[in-house]
Amino acid sequence: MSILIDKNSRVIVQGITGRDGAFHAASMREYGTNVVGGTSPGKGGQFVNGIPVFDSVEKAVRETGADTSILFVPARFAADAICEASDGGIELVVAVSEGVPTLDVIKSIKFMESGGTKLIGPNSPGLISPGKAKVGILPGNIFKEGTVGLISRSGTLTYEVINELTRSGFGQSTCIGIGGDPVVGLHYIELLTMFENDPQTEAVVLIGEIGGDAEEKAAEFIEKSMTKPVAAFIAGRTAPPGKRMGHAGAIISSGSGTAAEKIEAFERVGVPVAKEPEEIPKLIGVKL
Amino acid sequence: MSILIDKNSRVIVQGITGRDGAFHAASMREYGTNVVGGTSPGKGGQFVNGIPVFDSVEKAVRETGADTSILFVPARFAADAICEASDGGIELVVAVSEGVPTLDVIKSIKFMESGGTKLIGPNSPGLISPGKAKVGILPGNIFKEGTVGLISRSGTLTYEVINELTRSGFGQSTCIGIGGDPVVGLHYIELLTMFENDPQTEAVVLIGEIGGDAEEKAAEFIEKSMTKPVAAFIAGRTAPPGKRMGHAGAIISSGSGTAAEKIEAFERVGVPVAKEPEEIPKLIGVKL
Amino acid sequence: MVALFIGLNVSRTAFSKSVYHLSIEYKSIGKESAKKMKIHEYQAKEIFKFFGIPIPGNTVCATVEEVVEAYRSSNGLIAIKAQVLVGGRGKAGGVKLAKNIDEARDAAEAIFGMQIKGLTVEKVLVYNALDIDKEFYIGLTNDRNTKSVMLMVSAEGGIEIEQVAKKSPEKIIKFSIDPRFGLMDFQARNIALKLFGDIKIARKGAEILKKLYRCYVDMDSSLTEINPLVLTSEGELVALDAKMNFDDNALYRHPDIEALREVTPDEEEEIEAKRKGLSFIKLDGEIGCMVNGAGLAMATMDLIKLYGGNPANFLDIGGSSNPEKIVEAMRILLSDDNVKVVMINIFGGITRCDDVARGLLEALKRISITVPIVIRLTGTNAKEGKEILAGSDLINVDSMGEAARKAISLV
Amino acid sequence: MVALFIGLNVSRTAFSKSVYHLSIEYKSIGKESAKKMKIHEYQAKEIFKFFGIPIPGNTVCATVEEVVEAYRSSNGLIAIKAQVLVGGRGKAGGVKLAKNIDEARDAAEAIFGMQIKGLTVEKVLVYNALDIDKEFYIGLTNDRNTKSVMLMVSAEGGIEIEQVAKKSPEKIIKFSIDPRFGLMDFQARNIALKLFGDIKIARKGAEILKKLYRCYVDMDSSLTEINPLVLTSEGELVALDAKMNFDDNALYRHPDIEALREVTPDEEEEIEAKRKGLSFIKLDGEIGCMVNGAGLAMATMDLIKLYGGNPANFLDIGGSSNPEKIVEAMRILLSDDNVKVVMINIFGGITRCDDVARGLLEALKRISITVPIVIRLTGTNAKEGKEILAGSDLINVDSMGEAARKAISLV
Repeated sequence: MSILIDKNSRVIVQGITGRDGAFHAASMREYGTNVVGGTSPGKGGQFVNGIPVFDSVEKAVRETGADTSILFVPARFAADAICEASDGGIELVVAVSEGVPTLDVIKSIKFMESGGTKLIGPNSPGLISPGKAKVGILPGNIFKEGTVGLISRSGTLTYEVINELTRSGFGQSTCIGIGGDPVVGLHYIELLTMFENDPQTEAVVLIGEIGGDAEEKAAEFIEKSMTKPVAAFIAGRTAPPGKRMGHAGAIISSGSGTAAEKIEAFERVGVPVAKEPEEIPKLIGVKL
Repeated sequence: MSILIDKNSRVIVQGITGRDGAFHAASMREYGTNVVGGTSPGKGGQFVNGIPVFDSVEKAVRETGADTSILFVPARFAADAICEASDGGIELVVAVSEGVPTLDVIKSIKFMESGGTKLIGPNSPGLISPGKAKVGILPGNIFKEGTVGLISRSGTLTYEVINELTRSGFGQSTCIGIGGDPVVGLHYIELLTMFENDPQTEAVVLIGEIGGDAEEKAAEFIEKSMTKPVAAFIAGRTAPPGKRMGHAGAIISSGSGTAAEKIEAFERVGVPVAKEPEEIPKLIGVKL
Repeated sequence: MVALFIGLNVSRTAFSKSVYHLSIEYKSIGKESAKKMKIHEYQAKEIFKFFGIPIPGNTVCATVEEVVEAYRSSNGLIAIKAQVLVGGRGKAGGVKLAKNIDEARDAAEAIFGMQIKGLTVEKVLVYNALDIDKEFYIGLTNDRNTKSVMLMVSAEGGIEIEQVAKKSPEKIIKFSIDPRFGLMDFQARNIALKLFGDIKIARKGAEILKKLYRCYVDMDSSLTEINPLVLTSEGELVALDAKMNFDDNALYRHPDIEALREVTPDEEEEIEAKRKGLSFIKLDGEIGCMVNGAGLAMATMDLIKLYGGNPANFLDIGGSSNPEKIVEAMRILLSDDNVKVVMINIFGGITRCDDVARGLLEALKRISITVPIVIRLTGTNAKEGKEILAGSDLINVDSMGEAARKAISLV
Repeated sequence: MVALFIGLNVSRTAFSKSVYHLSIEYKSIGKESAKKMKIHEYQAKEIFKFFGIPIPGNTVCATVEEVVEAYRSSNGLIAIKAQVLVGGRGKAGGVKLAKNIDEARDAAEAIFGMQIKGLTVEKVLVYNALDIDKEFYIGLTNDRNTKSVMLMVSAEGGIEIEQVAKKSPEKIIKFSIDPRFGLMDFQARNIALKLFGDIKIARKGAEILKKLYRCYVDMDSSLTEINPLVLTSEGELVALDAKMNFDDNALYRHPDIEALREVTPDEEEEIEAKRKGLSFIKLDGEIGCMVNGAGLAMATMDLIKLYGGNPANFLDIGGSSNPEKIVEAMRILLSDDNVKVVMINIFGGITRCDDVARGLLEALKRISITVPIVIRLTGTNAKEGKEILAGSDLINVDSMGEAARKAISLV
């Protein structure tokens, strides 16, 4: 099993003729991902590393039966590319692009809603179901197939944690970087639900950061709806207080976004929180 | 049975404190319609002819369990009132207002889509399920409960036809004026489907007009999907050619919108078309 | 600082030499089209320009001398187009090219004062002719079936677009736009790629499509067309013609558009009637009609024709029953000398028959009426109405069929 | 004709006498807030004005004489507010009232040159004080949970709004706005009715809510607040304060807002670093950190603290592995004299360890480095990286825990 992607995922790369698009298309294919095509308006008919290029997502889906796409397009075109993917029939869109205006992200998420398309990102390193498929820029070699699901707001910190898991013998079912932007697609709760329903996954690691109250909301959800064990790590325990952000941020959140509050929320519902990445394998609650 | 409204419909009047709203609220109640309330921002708590007034549709629905609303608000506020009704949980909105900008109508229809609300109008005289309920401005006394469903783009012409039906002994299940504007909510096909599925309805009368190709589309639909007999009447057989309307209108329609084309489309699929209103009772295809 | 918040750019205009185009007539019918306000090509181009859609120069001239002057600042070949609020300008000789001053003067002299469908040409539009590679069609209109704004484009633009629509509908791309998102970048690009093929031209075309949609929506248009949009030999796309109609119901949001309204002589009566809450269209028969409701009014005309008569007009008194309106309706109706008999067909609903009757009595008092009047009153307060009219000369009948037959017999 | 297409009206401003208000501080944390550009109150009010949101007068003064002049054209009681890009102006004495020229002069002299959180007051905003009946709070921000723009309003506006949010959250109305439709009339009206009670004031309030949302979206704001929105004794609603932050990612669409950027001395280093693709925040410890990725950088700081050390900075070199960037990062890091040891923690992914190693060698060549450097390299091309650094003085370790412990031992 695994969630969101596996060996059957048919992946296209939006912006495949760009430097990053071409590089990661090849890298994903090397990992074993079924990369069936790419898009670049006006370059339909060309090939990039042997992968066929189409003018539009619609055409790419029609010709290749793609169900998953990953974007390597400049930030200011990313929201439109997300909408194109959704409109073209893609079921899962992974947006790596960094620096997408938040209101654009909000609009594209609303656009996707009617089509039922799922979004990972933007500003996400993507996701990987080890041994099956990688749709993202994560370094495939540190992952190992197994039973731990992982959800993270972070990039390299995720690799650090994965490294500790793999070193300790804990393989992973699927690992997802949800993206660090103020508004992103799939978040903790949607992904926790999927892991709860995934037979391969036996435990989940959640990597959070200071800011917002998503971790607190995840803790509430875990208490109510998760039967599988969850362990957490929060980055930013010692981060300095940031800049003034007005009253609105405080009013909208249940807390102030500090690590202490998040840790407290997790511990209150029985989710152990690691003090350092090394500690995580000890806390995940399943035996090897 | 009947379609869309019956004795159980719980109706509110949006704009009940206005002259038309107050008058027709009383007139509908007199007919037997279950008028449970009305709205007028800032006038919540008042009563109009004994009917309670609420500040918003949301409140009205919460307090009265309304599921149907009829608008008597000025044209420029009508689209917003339609959206408010949909957002407030109303299932059927009847817009009598004339002169609503078309792009406002388009937007409000898109807004309603997600909520699943149905719209009749704008620029509609409303609808009536004789003997059960009237939500509109139609003169109740000419109708008679029975088995003929009626759909019309017209107002007084409908009365003329109803009068002929009633005089000839054909009662009606439900009669709907869909409204004469360029874009309206429920149209022929949606309503034909409902009549096809309504046990009370045995035959349908469709009253069309020149312009557009809705009648042609209805004819196609009848051929494919209707088992119940349908008879039609088209107003404007001898209307003079109108003003130049650009190529777009011609391109968008399958035909040129003439009565001759519409009549031909109906007759081709076996729907008899009356030459004058008097003829309709003879054509409806069911026995008394 | 404020200047930046006005998010619209005025685009560059493209000038160059070449061919102009003619545009054919299309007749529509029915009551809806009457509700769509039209403006001149040069006015539509002014709006296009504001929304950043490339147009050729837009010099409007009102005299021959102004045209000659415009020629002098041209690049040597100009198009001169009559500006009247009807189509068929090309066919009527209202569009001409000029490649020197004498030709410019001759053309201007020929066009000014020309009658096109009863309208006198008072203004012409002059611009440098363009060197055209290809002509495209772009149109936007509200669509009843999809309940949305429909974008239509074709690579077979120009005068034959309707033939294309009939004979090769697959050559016209139709795209329904979701008003919640507008025409999105990828949609515009994908449509433009299909239309223009080349990605460089498609990118320019996509910009035009997006701007045209924005223009359509922001201006509450009911029809916006570019036919043709031309691809010049320099690879630029230019709106060679421009057509915009507006949703009358939304004109309250656009007072400056409303201010552009020009009433043709034919329309004056209709406009006057509209001001009084009446919907009036003059025809050429002998039976003056007065009916409540547009559908019933059309059905009444149909019935008259069916029985062999000829209606003199379409006159819908609408839904209210102000007696004063009835007086006005009678006045307008009888101002036509062709009218030999009047047929009144009222089905009372909102309109009360007694109000109509009172209005008629008042009209009989105030206007000298020499033709017979056949009246059919039914519905709300019909009995009261008939009683009011009991002592008058009006010929009372019971059904619309009877009314039509009686009226025809009295012509 | 063109003027009409600019669909925004500038509203009237309301003047009158009275009380001003103070606004409290709120400290936020984390990396997101650093990405939100701020502007001055008077600039936000200028934008409000453009969008038709009523503000009190907006006279900006840069000298005491200008303030005195502003007093002379006032109605006798003015508010003088320091314009600095931090909160807590009231508490710091940066907001004063004046009811005669002497008071105006004294207040201006006191405020100009005042230091508020390290910033010197160079401008003040002067307006006629208002006679206030009631204070409301209105805020808009992007919401992670609902993935939408959230409108928050409260009848308990003013300085205590956050206490209200904590103690009586039911007194704050939160409303998630669907970007496809914006804040619709009925929504704005229903929210305003709950907030203001009276329908007349609610209608004015609904207009302000709609305009504020339009302003928020059109300007790509990330936070827009009016606190307080005041109801004057004349029944007018006026935005007494104005706060706008902007989404840095969208500033390319708003060059005029970008042009308003003022860099505080504290931020200069951060901005300089950002220009080079680095994310840098200065702290006050002794261990200089260089990490790739913000999350890992935070985790590294946490680890140093956990083991009893003190980080000197947050430095994220991001995802690329340009060796030149590494040289710059070392330069910025070592410009802090407090730094006694450098800890480098790299988990190669996109970042290649060999590139980092090459950059470090280059830095060692170009910069005179006297402090010890502990380095942990793992991930993509770690082996190659370690080989490149084999001959150097850098202290190579295998895990981030080990790196932290080693660095602390060397302070």
